[in-house]
Amino acid sequence: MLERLQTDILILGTGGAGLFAALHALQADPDIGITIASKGLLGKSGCTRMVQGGYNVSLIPGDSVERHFMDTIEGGKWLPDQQLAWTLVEKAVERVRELENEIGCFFDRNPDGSLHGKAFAGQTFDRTVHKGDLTGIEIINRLMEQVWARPAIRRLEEHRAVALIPAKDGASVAGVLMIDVRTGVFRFVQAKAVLLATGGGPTMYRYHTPSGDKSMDGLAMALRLGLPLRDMEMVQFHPTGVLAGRDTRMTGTIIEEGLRGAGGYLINGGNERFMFTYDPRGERATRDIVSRAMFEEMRAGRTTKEGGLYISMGHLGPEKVRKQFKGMVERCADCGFDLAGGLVEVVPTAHYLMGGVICAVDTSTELPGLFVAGEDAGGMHGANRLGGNGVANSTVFGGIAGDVMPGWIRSNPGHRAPDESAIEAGIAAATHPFRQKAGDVNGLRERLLDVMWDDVGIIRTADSLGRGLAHLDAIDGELHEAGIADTDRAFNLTWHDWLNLKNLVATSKVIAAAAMRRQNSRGAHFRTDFPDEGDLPTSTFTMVREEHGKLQIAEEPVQFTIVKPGESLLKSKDAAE
Amino acid sequence: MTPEVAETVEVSLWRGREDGRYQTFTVPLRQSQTVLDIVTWVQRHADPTLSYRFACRVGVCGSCAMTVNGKPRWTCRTHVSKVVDDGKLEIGPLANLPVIKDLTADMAPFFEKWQKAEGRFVPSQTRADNLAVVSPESAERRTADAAIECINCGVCYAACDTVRWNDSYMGPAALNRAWTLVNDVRDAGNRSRLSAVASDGGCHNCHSHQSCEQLCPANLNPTASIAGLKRRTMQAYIKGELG
Amino acid sequence: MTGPHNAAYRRDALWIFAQIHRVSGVLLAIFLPVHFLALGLAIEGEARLQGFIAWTQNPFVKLAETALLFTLAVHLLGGLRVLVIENLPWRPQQKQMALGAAAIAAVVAVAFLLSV
Amino acid sequence: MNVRLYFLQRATAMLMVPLIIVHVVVIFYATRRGLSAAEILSRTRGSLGWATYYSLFVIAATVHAGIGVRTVSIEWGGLRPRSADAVMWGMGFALLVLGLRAVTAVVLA
Ligand SMILES: Cc1cc2nc3c(=O)[nH]c(=O)nc-3n(C[C@H](O)[C@H](O)[C@H](O)COP(=O)(O)OP(=O)(O)OC[C@H]3O[C@@H](n4cnc5c(N)ncnc54)[C@H](O)[C@@H]3O)c2cc1C
Ligand code: HEM
Ligand code: SF4
Ligand code: F3S
Ligand code: FES
Repeated sequence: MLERLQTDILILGTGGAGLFAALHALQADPDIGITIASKGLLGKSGCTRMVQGGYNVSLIPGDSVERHFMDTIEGGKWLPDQQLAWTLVEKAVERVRELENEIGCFFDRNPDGSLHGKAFAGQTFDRTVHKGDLTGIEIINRLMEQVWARPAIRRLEEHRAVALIPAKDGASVAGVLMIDVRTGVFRFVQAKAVLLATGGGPTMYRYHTPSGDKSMDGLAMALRLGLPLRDMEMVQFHPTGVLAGRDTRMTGTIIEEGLRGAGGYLINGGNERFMFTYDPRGERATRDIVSRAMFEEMRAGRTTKEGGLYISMGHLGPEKVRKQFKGMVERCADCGFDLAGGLVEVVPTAHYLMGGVICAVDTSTELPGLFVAGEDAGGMHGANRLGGNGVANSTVFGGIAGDVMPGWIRSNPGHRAPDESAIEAGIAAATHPFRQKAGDVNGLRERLLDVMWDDVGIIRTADSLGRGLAHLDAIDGELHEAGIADTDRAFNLTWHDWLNLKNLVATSKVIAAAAMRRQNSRGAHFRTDFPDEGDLPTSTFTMVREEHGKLQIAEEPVQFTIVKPGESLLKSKDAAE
Repeated sequence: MTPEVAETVEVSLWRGREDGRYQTFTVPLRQSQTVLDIVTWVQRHADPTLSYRFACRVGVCGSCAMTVNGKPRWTCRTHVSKVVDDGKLEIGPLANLPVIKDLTADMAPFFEKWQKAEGRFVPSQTRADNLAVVSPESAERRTADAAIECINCGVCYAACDTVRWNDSYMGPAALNRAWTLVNDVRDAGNRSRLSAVASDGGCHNCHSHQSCEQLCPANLNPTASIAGLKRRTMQAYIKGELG
Repeated sequence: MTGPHNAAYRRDALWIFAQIHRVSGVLLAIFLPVHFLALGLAIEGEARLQGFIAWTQNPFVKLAETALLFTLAVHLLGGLRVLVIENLPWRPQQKQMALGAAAIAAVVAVAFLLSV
Repeated sequence: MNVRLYFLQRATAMLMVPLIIVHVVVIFYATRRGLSAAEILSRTRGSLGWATYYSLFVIAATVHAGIGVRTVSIEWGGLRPRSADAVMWGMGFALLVLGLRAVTAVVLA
């Protein structure tokens, strides 16, 4: 059964990008029909809500947009698209003012009442604006309230997009095929413009931080439509995720970096501190170095019984730890660990995907009518994302998409007839498992998690990547055979697990292929067979697209339109900090 | 010390819509295991059709609340040993909301009431302006801060008898949010907000049962926030400021 | 109870006290008109009122009256709890307050019972 | 329940606190010496002070209990607000009439 709906603008995702797009589109044209859809509940799914650290913006006296820009470019190892990065840092200023003054976020202040900025790794200025350590809740709750307050914005909660549907002539997008999760019914939403803001989400790794609803759906859909993805080898790992053992959802979620900063020890299964054998800064080394060192320890088998390592805070005095890291101590206690006085098992954990759909500064993509923003979009961060640039990215570009789409519709009026065969194919693909013999979807997920962790993870080589790609093909094949009983499609999580896996496998292949292609080590991408960063002035980024079911990989030169390697926008006086 | 736990736990899960029934499963216990893990285990290993909702899995999204052995809880942050009773768990959807299926409740009424309480910021400035200077030590800011970290999980709403008894009652979370806005010096909507929370479904229905305050997983105190609203609206009423 | 929501939660001191407050209010609301009716008998003369009062010396009636005074005391103190929460700054010792109030109510009622 | 009803209910509750304490003390005092009609009436008959005192109490109790019963009939009785209003007025009317009659009786008798 297929139900049909029509709207002017369809937004996929209710994170920072999606919610901002809806509000801005309505501001740009109060008469336009806007529909916002989310795989989970509005504003309650996705990662923007999970932001702890905060939001990078150059709003604090002494800082500058140029400085924020240079930090972003250097953090991204000269791979970011400079126009996108510039837009990000420049617009962030206006966006934070908007968040405070119009949306209602109430960020933390200095004692004198001015905005407080905290230090965040990799930046030369303390510019991270925050609300305690639950910044994401403040941002999303306020955005969500504003969207709920505007009934003109139609909400499709628990609606999962399964395919972007092109127009009959293939020249533009015509709408999106969705599953109403609550009923299991298919719904085609025809739209003049579509925003892809499903937030990426590298959850194909054994240990990962993002929200459980994210499974790279947006990127997988874009890939199937033939759109190019860039920087897909760039997966950021966070050094300390909780390890709570088998069958636990909390495994992989973040243990605050501040713990290491405050003097916490990382300890291996043999009860030894090991970080100093890798870096003179010990536990205080940067995220990528700590993650790699931990991975090495684990690979060498010096692990805890669950296969991880320990973080230990007790030597700082349990009372002090309990006070300073109250939230973290409580969280650990809820999964049975005593962070203040005992040992907590930790592992590095996949956190953020720098790669995404290629887009212009106005968020438009190669396909007319399709726009992309937030973690689904690629190019802003290059090889590494600064902590605090993630939520800036989604809110800045989500807002831009909302500004731009009404205008685009005005110059491209009218709904376009969808390619009906694409709708049928989409339904056939999504219902495929119902026609197969019952299979072991969970077993396949476990295998995927392991393959990506072991072979396409923190440390890569041509061998491991080759092995990974072969495994991924095998898993894909078996998944295709793995069936689900077609008893009740309403809120059928196992069906959605299958669909999630399908998308995760498809994008995992892209990650592996891009990683194979990049023969150097930059930022989040590290290859033991090519440990050097390569020549900066001739830097390239990877670009992958799917053609006739095969991945095509290209390397594109980075355009240094604003600043070249070796140069800086800061006068040397400023650059010296 | 973690107490010695049995190897398995008997779990009764609500199945179906409003007119469903409880179904029992035997689930292996693990050392680090939350109620959400139990439910997940059932879906993955015992009955693939089981429906439930979660997202963040660390207590920030407020998607995973369910009724666990009679009390509403955030399941992703509730360790099994904390709630298991005599080797048993009974898990149902959140109370005071329509059931969608199995363990999922429809949260729309909860958010509609959030809007009825005018739980949304009304700007007094625009993005062109600088940020307001607000001392972190001011009484208003501290009052707002004390109540702001709500994850809209609906636990308090499900725990409140007044919500159960009175359809029109806005409930603790919505009123708690309204209270933070009343204390937000930047907000321009308080005249109409105070009238809204002083109207028929508003703060005056609260009997200070304090179930909200006792069960809120974020350790907020809606009872105190509502009491604040009662006082503030009363002052406004006496001064004739309510529309 | 069947149904998806087994409403077995919140049966602690605070909750029970709130329910007692309500029940006592309703009981008072039922009793008060009766009480007024009795006093109203005075219109018909001192003798009728005296007859009525004599009847109240019956131990059963006395017990009932004691119960009602107890009810009034409970309701008053429960009401004070609500008024305190609503009007004074937040205090964490709610439970103790509720139990204390219940104890005072009991003392008042017992004192009454002993004194008559 | 809205702010007006709330205000009236809480204000009358606060008012009744001293009134009831006085009343209870008087009952103690009275019953100590054995309750008799003559005794009650000798105290109240013709006293403007007691007349005011009891009238105030009757009015406060009327308002307070009327609103209280309204709330309970909605929350426990499942009544619509409109029907609950009727209960409130009915209750109020009964209390007021019976109460003022009693006051008249003990004061004028
Ligand atoms: C634990 C954690 C901490 C973080 N901390 C920080 C930080 O301190 N600072 C910072 O800048 N960044 C941080 N980030 C990164 C930041 O959260 C993200 O970069 C950013 O919020 C992404 O926003 P988004 O709008 O693109 O996607 P999200 O907020 O992830 O939203 C995605 C939305 O799309 C929906 N969706 C997904 N698939 C579908 C589908 N198929 N159909 C329909 N809807 C779909 C989801 O349900 C969700 O509503 C953190 C991330 C995590 C996980
Ligand atoms: C000193 C005297 C009294 C005080 C301090 C007092 C206080 C209160 C308060 C604060 C409430 C509101 C409770 C809530 O909303 O949860 C209430 C309710 C009520 N009161 Fe009283 N009251 C007093 C006397 C009386 C008397 C004499 C009667 C009866 C005639 C009465 C009948 C009721 C009723 C029926 C309710 C409604 C119960 C409810 O809403 O739960 N009260 N009282
Ligand atoms: S007040 Fe507490 S219990 Fe209620 S919705 Fe907010 S976080 Fe949940
Ligand atoms: S439980 Fe309900 S009655 Fe009031 S104090 Fe909380 S809202
Ligand atoms: S899953 Fe987000 S709060 Fe439990």
